[in-house]
Amino acid sequence: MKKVLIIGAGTAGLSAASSLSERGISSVLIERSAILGGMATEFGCKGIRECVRCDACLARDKVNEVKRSELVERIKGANISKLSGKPGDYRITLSGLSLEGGKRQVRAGAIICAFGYEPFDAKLDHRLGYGLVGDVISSIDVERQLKATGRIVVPSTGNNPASVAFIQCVGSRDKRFKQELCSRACCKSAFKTSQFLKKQDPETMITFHYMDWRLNDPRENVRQWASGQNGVELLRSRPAEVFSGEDHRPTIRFAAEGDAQVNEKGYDLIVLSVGIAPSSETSRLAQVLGTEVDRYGFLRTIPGDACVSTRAGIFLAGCCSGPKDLVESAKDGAVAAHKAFQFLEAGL
Amino acid sequence: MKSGSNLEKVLDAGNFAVTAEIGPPKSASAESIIKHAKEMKGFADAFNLTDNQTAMARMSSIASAVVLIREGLEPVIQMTCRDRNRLAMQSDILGASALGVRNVLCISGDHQTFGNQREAKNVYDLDSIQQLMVFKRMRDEGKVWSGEALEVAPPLFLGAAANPFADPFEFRVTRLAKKVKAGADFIQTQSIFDMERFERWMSMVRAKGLHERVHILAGVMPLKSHKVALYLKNKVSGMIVPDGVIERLKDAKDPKEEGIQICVEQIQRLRGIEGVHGVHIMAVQWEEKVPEIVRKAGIDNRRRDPNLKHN
Amino acid sequence: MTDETSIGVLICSWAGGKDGAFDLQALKDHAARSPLVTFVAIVDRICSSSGQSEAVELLKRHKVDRFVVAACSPGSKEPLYRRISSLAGLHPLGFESANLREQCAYVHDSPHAAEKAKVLIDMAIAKADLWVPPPYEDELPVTRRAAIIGDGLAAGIAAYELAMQGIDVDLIMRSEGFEWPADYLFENRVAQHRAEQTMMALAIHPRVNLVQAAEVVGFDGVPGSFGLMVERYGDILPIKCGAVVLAPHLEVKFKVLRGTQVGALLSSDLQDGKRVVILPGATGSGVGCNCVSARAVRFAQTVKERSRDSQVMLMGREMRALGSCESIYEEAQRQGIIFTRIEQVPVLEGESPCTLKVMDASLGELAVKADTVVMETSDAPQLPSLSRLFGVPMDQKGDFLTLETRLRSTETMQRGVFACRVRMGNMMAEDLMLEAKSAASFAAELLTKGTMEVGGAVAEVEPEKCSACLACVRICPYGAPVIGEAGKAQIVMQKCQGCGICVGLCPSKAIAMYGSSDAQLRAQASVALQGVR
Amino acid sequence: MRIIGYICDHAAYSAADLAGQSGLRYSSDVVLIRLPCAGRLDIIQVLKAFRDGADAVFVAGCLEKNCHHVYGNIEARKRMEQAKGILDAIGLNGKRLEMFNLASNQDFKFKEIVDMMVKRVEELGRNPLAVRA
Amino acid sequence: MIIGEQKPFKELCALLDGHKEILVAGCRSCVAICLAGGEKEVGVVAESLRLYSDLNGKEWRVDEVTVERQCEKEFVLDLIERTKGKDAVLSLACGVGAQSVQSLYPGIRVLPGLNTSNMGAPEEQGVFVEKCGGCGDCVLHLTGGICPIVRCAKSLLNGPCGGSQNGKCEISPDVPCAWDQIYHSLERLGRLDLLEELIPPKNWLPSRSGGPRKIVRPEAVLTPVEKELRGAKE
Repeated sequence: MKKVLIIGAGTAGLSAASSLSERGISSVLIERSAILGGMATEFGCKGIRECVRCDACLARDKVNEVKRSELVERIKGANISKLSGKPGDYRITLSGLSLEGGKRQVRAGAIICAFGYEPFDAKLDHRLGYGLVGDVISSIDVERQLKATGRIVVPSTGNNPASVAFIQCVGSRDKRFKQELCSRACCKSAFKTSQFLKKQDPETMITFHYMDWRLNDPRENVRQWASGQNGVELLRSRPAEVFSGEDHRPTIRFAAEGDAQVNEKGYDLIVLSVGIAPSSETSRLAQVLGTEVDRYGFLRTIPGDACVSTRAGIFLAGCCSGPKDLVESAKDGAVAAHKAFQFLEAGL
Repeated sequence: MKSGSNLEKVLDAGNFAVTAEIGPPKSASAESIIKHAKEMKGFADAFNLTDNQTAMARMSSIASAVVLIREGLEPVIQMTCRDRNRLAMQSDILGASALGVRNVLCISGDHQTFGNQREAKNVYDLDSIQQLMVFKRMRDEGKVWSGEALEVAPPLFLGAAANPFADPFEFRVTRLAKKVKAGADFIQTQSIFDMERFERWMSMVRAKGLHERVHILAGVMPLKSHKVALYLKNKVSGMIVPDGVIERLKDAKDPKEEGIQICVEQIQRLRGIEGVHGVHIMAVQWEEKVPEIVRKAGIDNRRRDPNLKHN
Repeated sequence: MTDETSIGVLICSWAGGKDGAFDLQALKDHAARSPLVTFVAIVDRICSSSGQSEAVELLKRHKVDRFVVAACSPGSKEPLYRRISSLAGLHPLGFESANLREQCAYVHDSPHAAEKAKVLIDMAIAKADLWVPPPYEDELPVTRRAAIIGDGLAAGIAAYELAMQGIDVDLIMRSEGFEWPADYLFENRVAQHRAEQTMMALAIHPRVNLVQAAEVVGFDGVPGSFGLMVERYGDILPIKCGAVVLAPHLEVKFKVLRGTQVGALLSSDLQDGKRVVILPGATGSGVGCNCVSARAVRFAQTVKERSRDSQVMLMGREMRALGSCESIYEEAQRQGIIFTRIEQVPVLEGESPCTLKVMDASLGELAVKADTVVMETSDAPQLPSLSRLFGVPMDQKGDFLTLETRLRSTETMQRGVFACRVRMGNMMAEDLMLEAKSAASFAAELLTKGTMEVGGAVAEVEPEKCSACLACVRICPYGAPVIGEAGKAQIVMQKCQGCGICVGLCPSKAIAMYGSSDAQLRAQASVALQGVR
Repeated sequence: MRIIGYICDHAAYSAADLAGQSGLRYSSDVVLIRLPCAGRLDIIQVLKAFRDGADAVFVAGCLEKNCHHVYGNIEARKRMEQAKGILDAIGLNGKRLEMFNLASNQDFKFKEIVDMMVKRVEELGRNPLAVRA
Repeated sequence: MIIGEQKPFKELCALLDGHKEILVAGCRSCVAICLAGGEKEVGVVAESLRLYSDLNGKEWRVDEVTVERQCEKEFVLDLIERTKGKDAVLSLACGVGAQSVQSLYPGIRVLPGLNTSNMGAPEEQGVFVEKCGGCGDCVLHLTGGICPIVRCAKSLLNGPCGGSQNGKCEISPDVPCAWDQIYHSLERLGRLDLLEELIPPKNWLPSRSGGPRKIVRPEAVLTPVEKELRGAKE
């Protein structure tokens, strides 16, 4: 049965689909929502004249790539409800309003899970005042602003912020919320976003409250960049609290590394860089598909065998198996496709 | 005796020679030359007359020289390769010599783009070394370059410039050797501020024994202010002015006074260097200070003491 | 109208969107008025299977040699139109499209949209009229063989992945054997074990041909069929392949600055030098300052595990443990490995035991005593020479420059040449393996398909006009133009990716481009501007 | 009014499509011509368009450093700068020609570009050649 | 190769003022390579002129053509048709090309669209540097393969003047000192000894000083007899 079912049309799923069709393998790409592209379609470009490699546009490019392929059947507004059959010949039951009778059967030799992640819900960390204190927004809100208007503004005023604080690792490296892992992508996105802010308005003051800088690309150097700009401040600190300070400015209470006393600092805008949390679908799908979930709540990959799940014929791509950024997810998708292909060809 | 000029005599007698520079005026009147002549008479053995210095049209050096002769001073005419082809050079030399000019300094000349007539076409038919070769043949063989005989050969004391501060440094002594070989009897150097480098150069000169084949007159220039010093350092190619000098001028109460002082010290130090047979003072637009410098440097009475040799 | 061209116009019933922004009939009549057009038809949903067959049928019946599709954006539909074209027995690229939906109906108010739609169709017709059949081969056979170049893990994994896909692989290594995975720092011990197994399996895999102690000295041919010259024990052996994977070995070394040798450090009975300090490499980390990589942590752990009573300290400005590496970091802390955040590179004083003067981020100046000090270093020595030989440029950090802009981060500007970026951050062995797999998978895409598409919208030199000025040779990002025997430029079709940069640059106007010739661009503009002047 | 927009087949075309899909509206006086890459365009094409009476011409390519063809967009910018100079010399305001960079997901920016050029023509007035007709 | 650059557009317009039927003529040789007068530049200039004419009511009719080598009679003669009815040819070739056009079409005014600058080479894409002065008496063997005649601002033959500093010429810090380059070239070649030789005054006869230069290759020139036997070919 030389057909692959791909769950999720995000960056990873799309790149898996296009990679398979390049190999002449047809695939069924099912997407829960009504649009292809996944999370990244909500992300905004952070370049003005020059690209800063935020990769937000690449999801759309992938969508176009997949749309061109005649080997990819795209089913939107559908989800997996049942799996039967055996590796090499799975039978999957889809359900969803978009399908006639709300149901549909699909046969596939292999399955690629690429249903992605959910951004950490900043509300869970009450101290940071998300939804409680005005002009405290999440990195995802920023992305949506950018995507829709090409600008980043203070919600309450609609003006460019004169000062912005980024609080990193919100819902990352944090046991309290079972979010022990580093989310890999937030340093990058915060860095790019601040680059944009500086282009939008060079006067904007930017402060980072961070633990460690973890950009994966050696070409990207936050400290060097920061020292080259005026009004960019790097504070290694984990803020204790965000509250509404004088004239209702969002204010951070924190103790910076190297000085004992507690400081308070108000900003026009506070951005919470939210981490990558397992999709709420994970456990359900794991059950349906008969694959395992790891201690961090992501689907388990076989160590040293990227993209290979604990069940034969089921492969994993993108953030459903752990935090990744866009480029890594795309890479993952291609590898998963490759693995699925091997499986179908050689029955591995 | 090649030319019988005063400068030649002084140098051959082994005395420490002094030459000074006079810039001809941008004028049809010789007044300023006469003025300088009166001020400086007796304070130098010969006086250089620049040739369209920094590529600006001025009274010709030969005409200026004649004025000096009338005033009883001995001129050194400078002649650039920029403004004359070989014909003009040879005819001017014949004319100058007929008018009593004996000393000539052969130089390439500043590029015309420095001057106030940048769009002028330069000549550079010869370079300064070829110019020496031509004049040497005129004097020694009584022939123009092409080989045609002259009725009377011009008695000339041939000079050339040397710049120890230009690059490539290693080549600078070779270039001096070429000039000597081409016929230079005396050398006037670029203004010296960086003593170390000059001494390094001199030691290389001595190593080649050139100091015995040519008279080297070390160039000095009194500075009016640290601004002038900075200008020379940054704007004039082929000049090195150590920060020490600039600092001294900057900190001085009376910079002009300090400038003179520095110049005097330099002369005294230069006298001590083996192979330096004299100094060439370039007091650009400050000629009136030459007597003071000479006096302070204690070289005003050199010529009265036949025993002292080049020191 | 150029003679013998005959154009058909197909208007999709949904051209104006489902709810039809404009009167298709009017549009049809308008198009029909063009003297260039042989027939015009409104096709019911041209992308539907019935629509497709109707289109094919129409094109056949009217014996046209090219056509215009007025429908939604061609962006995603072109493969479809190609098929229609071929099925109708025409050149697969014998069509032009008018984007009446996304760039007309959806963005203008209906009366205007209707008017503009006419212009867009006229433009497409004018362009189609000037269309010249391009050289095109959509299934050029590709040598189904891959050459993997490099020693070590990345090369090994890439080779293995391709072999497992039924592709014959030549693995060309400088060394006599692999750098076994033991030399690498794995995030996960099981992963290490599996990697070792893989490498062993590789050595005896029927589809893998190990070319050891060999140096690649020549690279020629065109995408699809490359030729490598490999020097081995003095003689040259040629290797043919359809894809090349560059996977230079990444050397991760812990350089001893003070005290015992690394070997001794890792031996179970570390006698003296029990106070061990591990410094991060001077460069190599994304954050630019020296940061403790998961690799260093792994190394620290190994030391600690070999001799429990040793005191191991990691110094750095950042503690870098991406994704699941976080666990290593915690594990290490549990094991009692000390992490010190320092602001500048520490100053070493004295021999073993020595003192490190460090600026601790929170405690200020510290003097740390140590018997042994090692520094993490990483390098890929083979990378520059590969970059030169295969014309894959390097970025400013000395890693391969790849086509990240297309989310295919292991594809290079040289079609058919894939590269593992081994110097991205401080890569753990797992990262290397993933990179290798991704390179392998892109190579596999090309080779399993067994064919590649060449030609189409490519540039072509008119030799008699060429001045051999080299402008195209210098500018082309893909190295497609070369100066041929005739002393004139010629463009290697397999390499040309149809950007047209050379066309716009050529001072002798000697380069023409299929699909967007000067004449075609000109025609579109003048139609668009008809009656304006 | 007539404005010609030469747009690259990658970011720009895709952004234009997205503008349509997300229902943004812009002037129908703007006509788009698709290029394989902004780097394909040469000055002559632009000059001819103006001679035919175009009130303005713009070129849209990928963001710099993100060109699908590595640096075609930068090549295009250099050429358009030269063309602006020529237009000024000719006495046709160089502001009538502009080069833009955008990303494939910037539908709003595509609209902004078009609106900006329309506004610019309103400010500068029609191309004299067009008006004469 | 010969390097030239276009005259400013305004100057071209001034040159053409008063003419009606204009032919812009380019050359596929040197000037194409130095991006001054190839077919593309011809197109740009012609189109710009048309636009200018339309905007300013000049009523110019501008035609364009590019020949293989404008310095060669045979190629220029191919223009016979294209020049019919023209009252001006704007030559985007070097001065040589412009002259050969004029000599073959004495009835038409030939206007120089280019300023012919020098004999040089492309240093990189878009950068052209003067390398040879065509002095007719080459000395490269003495100067480490670097021409002192044009690459030294003063054409010195016996070494650098006093203005050479840090490898730069006294006229500008952007101009390398040719003699500094010569010195290091000879140093690399191990032939610094060549610099010790006095180079006597140069013979400028083979250069411009000898008046217009002409090189005749007797073995190539057709003898009167050959010409007679060949018969008239016009």
